[in-house]
Amino acid sequence: MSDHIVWIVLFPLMGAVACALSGALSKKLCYPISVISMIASVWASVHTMMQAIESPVHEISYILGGWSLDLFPRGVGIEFRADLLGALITLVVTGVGLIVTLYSKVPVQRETPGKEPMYYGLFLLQICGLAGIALTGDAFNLYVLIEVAALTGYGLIALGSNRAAAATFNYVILGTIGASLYLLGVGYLYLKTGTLNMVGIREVIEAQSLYDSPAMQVAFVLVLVGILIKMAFFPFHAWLPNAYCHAPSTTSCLLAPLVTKVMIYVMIRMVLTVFGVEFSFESTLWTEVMPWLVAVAIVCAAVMALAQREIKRMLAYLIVAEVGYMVGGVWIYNYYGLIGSIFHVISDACMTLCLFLGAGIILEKCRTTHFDGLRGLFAKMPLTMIGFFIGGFSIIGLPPTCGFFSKWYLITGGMVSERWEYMVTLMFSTMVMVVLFFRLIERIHLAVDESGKNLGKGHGDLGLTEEQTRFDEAPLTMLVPLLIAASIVMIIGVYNQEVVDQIEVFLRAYNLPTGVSYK
Amino acid sequence: MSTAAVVEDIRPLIALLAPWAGMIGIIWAGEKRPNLRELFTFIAASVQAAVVLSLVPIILSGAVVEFHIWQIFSYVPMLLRVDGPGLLFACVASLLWIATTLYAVGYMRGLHEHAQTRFYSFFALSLSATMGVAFSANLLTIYFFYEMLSVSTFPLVTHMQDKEARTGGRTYLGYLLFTSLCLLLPALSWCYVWLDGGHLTMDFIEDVGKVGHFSEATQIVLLLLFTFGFAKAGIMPAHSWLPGAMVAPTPVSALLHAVAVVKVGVFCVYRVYADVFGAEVLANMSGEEWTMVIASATIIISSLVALSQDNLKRRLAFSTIGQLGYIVLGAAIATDRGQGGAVLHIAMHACGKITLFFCAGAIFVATGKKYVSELRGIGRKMPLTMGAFMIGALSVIGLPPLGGFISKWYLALGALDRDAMWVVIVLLISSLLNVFYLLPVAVTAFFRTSETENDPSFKEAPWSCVVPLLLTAGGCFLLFFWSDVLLQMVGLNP
Amino acid sequence: MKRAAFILVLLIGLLLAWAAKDFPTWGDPHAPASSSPVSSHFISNTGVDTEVPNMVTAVLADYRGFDTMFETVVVFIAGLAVISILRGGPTRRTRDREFVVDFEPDLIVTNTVRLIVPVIQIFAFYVLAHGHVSPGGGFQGGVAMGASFILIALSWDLKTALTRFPIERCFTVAAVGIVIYAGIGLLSMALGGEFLDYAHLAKVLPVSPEMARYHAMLGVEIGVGFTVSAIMFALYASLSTDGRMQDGL
Amino acid sequence: MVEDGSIFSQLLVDRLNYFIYIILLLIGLWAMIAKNNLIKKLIGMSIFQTAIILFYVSIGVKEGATIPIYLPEHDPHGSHLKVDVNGSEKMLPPEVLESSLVPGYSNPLPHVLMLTAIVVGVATLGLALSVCLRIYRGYGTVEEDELLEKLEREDARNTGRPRRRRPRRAPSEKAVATEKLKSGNPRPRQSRTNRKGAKAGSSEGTRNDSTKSVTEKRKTVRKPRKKTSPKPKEDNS
Repeated sequence: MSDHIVWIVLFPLMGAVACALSGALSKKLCYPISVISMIASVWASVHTMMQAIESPVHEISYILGGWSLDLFPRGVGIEFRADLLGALITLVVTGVGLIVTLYSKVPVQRETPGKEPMYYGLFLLQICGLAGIALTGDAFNLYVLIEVAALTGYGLIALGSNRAAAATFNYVILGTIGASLYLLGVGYLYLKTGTLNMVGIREVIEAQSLYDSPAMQVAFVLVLVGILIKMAFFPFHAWLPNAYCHAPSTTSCLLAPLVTKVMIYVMIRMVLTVFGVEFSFESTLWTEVMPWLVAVAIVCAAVMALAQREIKRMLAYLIVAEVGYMVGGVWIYNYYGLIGSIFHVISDACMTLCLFLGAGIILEKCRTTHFDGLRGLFAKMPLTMIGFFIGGFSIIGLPPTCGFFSKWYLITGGMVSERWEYMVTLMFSTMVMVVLFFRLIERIHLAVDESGKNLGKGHGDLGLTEEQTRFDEAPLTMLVPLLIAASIVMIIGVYNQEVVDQIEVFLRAYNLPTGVSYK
Repeated sequence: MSTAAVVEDIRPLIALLAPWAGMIGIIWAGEKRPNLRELFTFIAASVQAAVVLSLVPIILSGAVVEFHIWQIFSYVPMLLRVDGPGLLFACVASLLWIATTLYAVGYMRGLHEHAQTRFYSFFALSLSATMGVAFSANLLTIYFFYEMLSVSTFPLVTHMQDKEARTGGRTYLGYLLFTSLCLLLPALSWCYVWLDGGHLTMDFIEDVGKVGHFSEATQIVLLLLFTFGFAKAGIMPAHSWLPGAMVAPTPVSALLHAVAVVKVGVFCVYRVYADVFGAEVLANMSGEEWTMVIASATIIISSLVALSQDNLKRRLAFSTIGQLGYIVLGAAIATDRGQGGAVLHIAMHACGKITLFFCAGAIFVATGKKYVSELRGIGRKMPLTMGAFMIGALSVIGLPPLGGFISKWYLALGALDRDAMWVVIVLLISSLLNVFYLLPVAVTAFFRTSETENDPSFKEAPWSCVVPLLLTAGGCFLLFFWSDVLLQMVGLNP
Repeated sequence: MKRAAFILVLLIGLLLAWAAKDFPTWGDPHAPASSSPVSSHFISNTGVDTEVPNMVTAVLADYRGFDTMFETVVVFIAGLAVISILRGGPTRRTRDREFVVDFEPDLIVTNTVRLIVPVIQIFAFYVLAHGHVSPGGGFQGGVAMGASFILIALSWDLKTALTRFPIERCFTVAAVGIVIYAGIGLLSMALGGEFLDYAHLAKVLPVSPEMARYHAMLGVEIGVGFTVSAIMFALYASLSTDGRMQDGL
Repeated sequence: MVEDGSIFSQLLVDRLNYFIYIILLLIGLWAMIAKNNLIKKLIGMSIFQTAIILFYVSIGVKEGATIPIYLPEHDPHGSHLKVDVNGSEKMLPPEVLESSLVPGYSNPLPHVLMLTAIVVGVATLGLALSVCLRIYRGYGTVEEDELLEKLEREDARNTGRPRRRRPRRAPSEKAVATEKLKSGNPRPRQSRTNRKGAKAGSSEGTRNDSTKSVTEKRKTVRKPRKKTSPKPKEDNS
């Protein structure tokens, strides 16, 4: 049976309910419950992935409620569809979720004492929502799941300090606008096609050739803008840096790698599956306009990242820049760009996870993530720093981390489409990231301070106190997830071909231009 | 070459992994057991050198050794292949690593340096990356090891951890990562995608000259991207990281910035010229002379700059830039003898220049002096060191019976094969400039009298510093007399 | 800033108006949405599939039951989030008094409410249970039920209401609601169907598959009602007291 | 595209529902973007969502159709007892509604969708209100400009820099003076005299690094107090 696909969502859901119920008994139960339900969810998503690979059409369809799909256009029941893309993203979501769950024990106790049941409840529901987004085949169900993810996100962020609550308000407003625009767009789609099933909508668009209909064009704009707001694409990014920066550290570890990436997945899904390649790329002006917007977005986000003096805030702007990469990868409109975009979704989730876990550990041990607090941390926490740097190298795009390979495909895509503006900004932001991370490395390894002065006498004397150089690693529940994440970054890099193969199988179903030389 | 017999062998991988194993041992031994730690370095270096040397007979018999590690992309494997030029480079690097290790022990202990464990670990890592470059069989593989080398040498360059080190490290990484990420990566991606008939592996044997299918303009752009992209080759204007990197401890300057890192750069450039574009394509390219002009300009300008440097290590650094120009020039000449001469020059210059760096370091350890003007009369106190310096200088200048002569001879022959008389003139002028900036150092040391002649602190450096430099100075002679083996390795008949 | 916002809003309006030109006219029975096979299927087959006369209920709880489950989860999330956002944390001392209302419960009001509340609650059950044949259902019933508790809190004070329905119990009840919903889905899965495929419940219920759907929908609606009523009250209780659960309105 | 009269008839007569929804949507959007009070923003959000709900529900309307609940004659449940042709009553299984009867019922799907959307809207509103309360608790205001000002001040004060002072080399005389000032008044914002001292210090020509950074920080703290209106676009959550 292909029941696994629905278990992916159900395990976290049941875990969340169990956490809420167990709060009355003992707050200590929440952590093990969360871990167990996440392990089960990962197990289910691995199974789903295997089934999707093995199935002849490379996708699994599961109609909730057992309704038939015979109708044209389909759409009577709600469908869960795991094609290879959805299965991959689900695997990423649950995997990242599991790692963050493992990590959460110490910081949750410290940052939100007494609220563990609610925290873990929201936390698991967040993963549930995100995994559901990756799996659902119904445009309206997607809206509901987006709201599940969004509301849990608001809650998880606002749980922290008053400052976090203030940051959340913007997120609520912008997030609601984004989701509502998406809902409106789906309404337009429904109005014109009469179904809500994603494949059904495309079937109708193709059958009735609705390519030039103004309503469909506006529906596309609404859906796209809604998703762009939710993914913090540059002009709409205002909610992201503050929200991620002031959120409790576990929250930012979960949200930062997943939320924006899953939204990019939604965009790819909308572009390819719902509207179809012909509508999205060839009957709108977006293909011409978007790469330029992306170029502006990447440059602005990168420059803003340069101005930050705090790790979490810097990383938040990096995410905005990375969102630009991925959106650009889609809109340069070719086979390689899309491979790069999808692969970057996966690899960026892993490396952002790595960086945020590292930042969380720094916050836990040093009580600050400001650059000035990092002097000579390498002596104190070498393993953490190695994990953090692996994430950083991956963001820069050094082989053999996974960041290199996704960047490789993005660059290739840009070349094939001759989108030089995208290429140049990609290079520019790569250099910005080199600066960002080697600036951190200077702080951490060379122990220089803001003014560039070395406070010690040189020759090994870095002006650090005994306390600062004593080996003092984070607790194992935090360190091990970080190292797992770092090794995943490397493993995905080394075995990138296994992942790319699946993406290629997925993309071959769509008629994408492949450039000059593709066989 | 494409008909050469292929031998599957794991030995290249062993040469690659020996430093990793050594690094684990080094970290395990740590600061508390320095002797054990340095023993591990020795063992790793010796194993590497032994493995590399054991490959020599196979290569001399005309075969190549291959080892497939993993598949980078479905269409590009990470393939190790040992051929003549690669093996020559590997031999030089691994043998000189042994000498450098010996030297480093004396140097680091003599100066009571901090964080020696880190130093030895990353040193080993760099050598692994160097082996990887030497043994790479295609462009992407070479790129991987190239980047690994950039990152793993950063802690070595910034070893002093002070402001100067920070500046040096910034320049170093800034240049290397900018060029490799912004110039090299697009060029690579261009090569892999835009070749007609699907993906190529850009293999150094199978796909030589396939870039000839591009338009002329594209070819020139690619050639320039590669030439400047491999910024480790120090072609002007992408050279200024090298003098900056001289803040590193002398063993690092010696091995990495005279042998491993810069030679990796020129070796990559050589691979691009000889095994990606190939002599045929280059000969038919109309804009190709410009690369020769750039290389020549680099040679002359850097020699002139070297004349004005008073800091001995900086002077040597600019000398290195000039000598790297020779190699790029040789590769760009695109004749068999020119390119052979380029590879030979990697070995010859390495041996000579490392001697000079060792001497500079030995002087610093013994007397604390860094500037040429301070060296008056030092030759009488440190005759062995300065004698070796003399030999090294003469080898770099290119006088027989020292190694440097052979390579310059073949470079000149290659230029004549192409009827490029002006290249020969450039070579002559630059040799003359070499004389002007290297010999005065020795002359000052031996023939000028110092004001502080009776300073008792002037003595020879510790034996572990002196022995390696004597060995490498001897190596300069040996390279001259064994040049026929080397010539055979690079595929030239003596 | 405001002018820019105004222009932006106007532009969006123009865009939407331009799109509206392409829409079918109001009430057009041949509009794609109204005439689509999906919609016709709901109208013509609900009776056969589920025997529920109210198509909205059938579509809500059965055809699109998965949406509704997550909708319930959204309500649950709102409760969790509001409580956890407001609970604890430093309060502004000077403003504490704003929430304190000093009054005696009014005799007339309390007595009227005493009479009304049972009626409201019975009506809530009616709305919930009768949702199959008339407008109504779990959400509506749940909201009415929650309103009855809010009415108690308004006429006496929050403490009185909280003694009848403590905030911890709110969460238990809300969670139980979801457990009921998901449990029915899981049960149908355990009986060999797909998730939320109620027809398979006929294997354990002494009715036909169609009636099994009918009854399962009732169960599902009850679950929704649990969650909604509990969370509505919990929302009111925490929002009106700034999370301190005392001295509220 | 825009002939005389046609735009009116198209928008205001044939598609009045869409016209109204657009107006409502714009009102809501305007309130969300331009209103200064957070609660008003939330009201705008509600209007915005209501507009969308109106849009959806109006999709479901069919002319001449009744609500999507089976009329008694079509009721599948309860009235299975049907009179046969022969006059005998029989239990009949429910039947598929004839296609000619389908236009008689309005489309149930938009109603279902909007039930969900309403609930989501309520949940969002509740959550947003709690966030507002939390903001009010922390900052004592729900006016956006005041809030931004306070947030900016807080961020300037609380840059996340580690608090511990590093050992310095022998400080110059002026640095010592400012150190004294600082130790007397640990927080610059609390005391007026301290700020004056810092100002005096800043007017002098030569300063030590530490003095400079301190005065600069105070300046940034001071700025927003002078005027009430500056509204930074960036960083305004």
